[in-house]
Amino acid sequence: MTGQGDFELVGQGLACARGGRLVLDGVSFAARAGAPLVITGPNGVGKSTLLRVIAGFLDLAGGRLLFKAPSVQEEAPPAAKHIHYVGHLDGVKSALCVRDHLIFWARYMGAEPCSVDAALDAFGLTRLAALPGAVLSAGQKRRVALARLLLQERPLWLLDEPAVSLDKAARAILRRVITNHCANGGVVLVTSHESLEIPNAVDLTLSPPPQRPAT
Amino acid sequence: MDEQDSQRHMSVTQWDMQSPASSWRAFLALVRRDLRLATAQGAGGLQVVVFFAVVVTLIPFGLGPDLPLLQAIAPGLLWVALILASLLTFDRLFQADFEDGSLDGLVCGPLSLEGIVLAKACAHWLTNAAPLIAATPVLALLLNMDMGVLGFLILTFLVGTPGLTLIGALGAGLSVGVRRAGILIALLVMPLYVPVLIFAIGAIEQARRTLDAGGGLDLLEPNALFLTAASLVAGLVGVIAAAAGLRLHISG
Amino acid sequence: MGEFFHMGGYGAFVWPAYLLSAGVLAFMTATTLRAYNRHKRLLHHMEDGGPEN
Amino acid sequence: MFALANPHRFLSYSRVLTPWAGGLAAVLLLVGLVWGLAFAPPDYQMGDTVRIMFVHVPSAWMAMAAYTFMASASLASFIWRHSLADIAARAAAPLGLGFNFLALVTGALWGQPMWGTFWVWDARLTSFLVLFFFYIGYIALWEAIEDPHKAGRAAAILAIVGFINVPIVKFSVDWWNTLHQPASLIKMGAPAIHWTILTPLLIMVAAYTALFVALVLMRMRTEIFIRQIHRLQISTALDTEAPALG
Repeated sequence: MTGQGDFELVGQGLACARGGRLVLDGVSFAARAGAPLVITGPNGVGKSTLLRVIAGFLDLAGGRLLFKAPSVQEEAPPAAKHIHYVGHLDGVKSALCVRDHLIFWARYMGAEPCSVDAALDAFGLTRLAALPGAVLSAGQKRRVALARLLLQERPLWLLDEPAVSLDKAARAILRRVITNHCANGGVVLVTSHESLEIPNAVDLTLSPPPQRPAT
Repeated sequence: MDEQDSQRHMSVTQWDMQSPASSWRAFLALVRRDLRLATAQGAGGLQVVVFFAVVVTLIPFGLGPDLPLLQAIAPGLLWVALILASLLTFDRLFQADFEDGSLDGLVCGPLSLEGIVLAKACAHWLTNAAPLIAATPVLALLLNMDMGVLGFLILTFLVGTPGLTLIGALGAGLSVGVRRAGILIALLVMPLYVPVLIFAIGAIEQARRTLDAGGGLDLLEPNALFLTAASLVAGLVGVIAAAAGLRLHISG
Repeated sequence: MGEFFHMGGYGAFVWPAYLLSAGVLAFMTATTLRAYNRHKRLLHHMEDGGPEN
Repeated sequence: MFALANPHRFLSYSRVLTPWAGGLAAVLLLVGLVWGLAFAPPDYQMGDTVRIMFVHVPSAWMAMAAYTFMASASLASFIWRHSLADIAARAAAPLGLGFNFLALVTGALWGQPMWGTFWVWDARLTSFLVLFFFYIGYIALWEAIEDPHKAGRAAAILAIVGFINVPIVKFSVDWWNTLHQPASLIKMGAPAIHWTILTPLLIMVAAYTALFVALVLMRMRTEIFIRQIHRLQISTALDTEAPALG
């Protein structure tokens, strides 16, 4: 499937500072369609920071980030419209029911309302559609957060600890959704502590950067 | 959704995200969601109106039932009470979305940070300032306000509160992530509220004088113009600075 | 000298103003110096003695 | 690329500059005090209360000068992300607050004999009261946000917004003042100050400014130490974390 026309995210010597300290330094990788990149490393080494830099929340202190898409000639960092970012937090409102939740995100992102039912089915949330966020378990909230990925087709997925609090069945769903997205030529970056057994995944292990004088 | 067509290549999303249409749709979606959330949690607007009523009702007990005195200072009392009531409501404006992570999702959408601030400020205005303004006539009775002046007072509320709301959003944006930011926000916005308050009261006094002299309401007299200008400047500065504050905390 | 302290009848305002000014300026200087020395010692302490103690 | 070379350069410069500024301030204060209290003639109109001017005007001037210093440092820190400018703004704020407080109190003490009450809603005094609240808000924002870098940028935004607000407040307070008190009060600053009063006044202003410079430099050095301590604490936390995991 990995023809020349696929998406690819390349990071060259990425560096990022938070609170005046270099959290990332000299991080390089190439994430190609069909081969999810699983990012591992000890606590506080900057796994989440890397995803947030790619998503554009944090400024790059150094290095280059390029997102190659078939239709786009010149290489540029990924734009917000290319990205689905699911962070540690689920963003589930206790007062909204599951369906209203996804309806809002569909409307907000400009996706068709019909995608909501498909996303609910894919993550096995149809039975919970009418329940308010307050009564959901952590695993169910995580699935609601992940269901957002299917509302709109965006090539680059950035998933921060997606499998946290998911049970075996939900992990299987997550695996299937990721592999399906890759089969379609999408790029997936995942941070995770335990292995997710995603087929043909590529590993990237981050180590704490040597402390350059970032006084 | 796309199982049956696994050969289809995913292209860069066709629709242009930053087009006015999609941004406008996102803006409305966000305002509707915030309205839903505000009304879902026990009619948020009601608490604000109750506080407003408490402040205005306490004043005659403090100053005595001297109606002419109350009537003379009524506009000032109502304006200050409105400011106090609205100051209570800003600390949760961005905090809720920041804490549960949905702010990140919003930023990945078609709306710029300024758009997000404006949308949330609109929802906040509708759930807080609007009920306060609606409750004003009833409370004006307690202060024996003259109907003509009351009409003009409500006009100054309608012109002034957008600016006040956006300055409140500035205070909220700067103090996202701070525990119990309510007092801090009141402190941050106080110097910025002074001009709007001064021009509003000036406009009402002017209107009172022209009404007493039997003249019609002159909406273009200096006080009213300064009030409008101050509110617009406050709004503009508020949106830009609140977005800068959010950007700061998102990249924290 | 009495005349000097009397300040043409306004002694009750001139002297408090000066005393208060001296007090506040001294307070500002003192807090600045104290903070400076405390953190300077703490920093040297951390650099040489290591973080644990 | 991220090295902040200049804190080291700043530390060496300020090590020399601070004692000089402090010494100059002490000398000027002494001269100004003795001259103002003992030798300057009482004013024909205000009598000896004019001597309060020697402490009121310098503190009012310093409250505004410190504010301008703070706002420009904040602008520099916001535009060029120059963290030394952050530190300068943070160092100046409490001093500005102190001078502002002094300006208000000495202004009231000066006002009492002239206007019969300690506090008069005079346009200038009211503007200083608003500035006083701004200082408290600015410092409170610094203290409220833990991460010094984030706090610096948030405070910079507030200072810039505050700076835009100064002329608006000034105009609105003057407008409000003429609205409610048409009777014109004795203008605080006498139109033409005689040199016998002007010279000690200028000495005192210079003394306050020198003191401000000495204190702000000292506070900036302290702030740099605090940041280094903060960084040492984080890296020790991380070092003890990383090797444990191998």
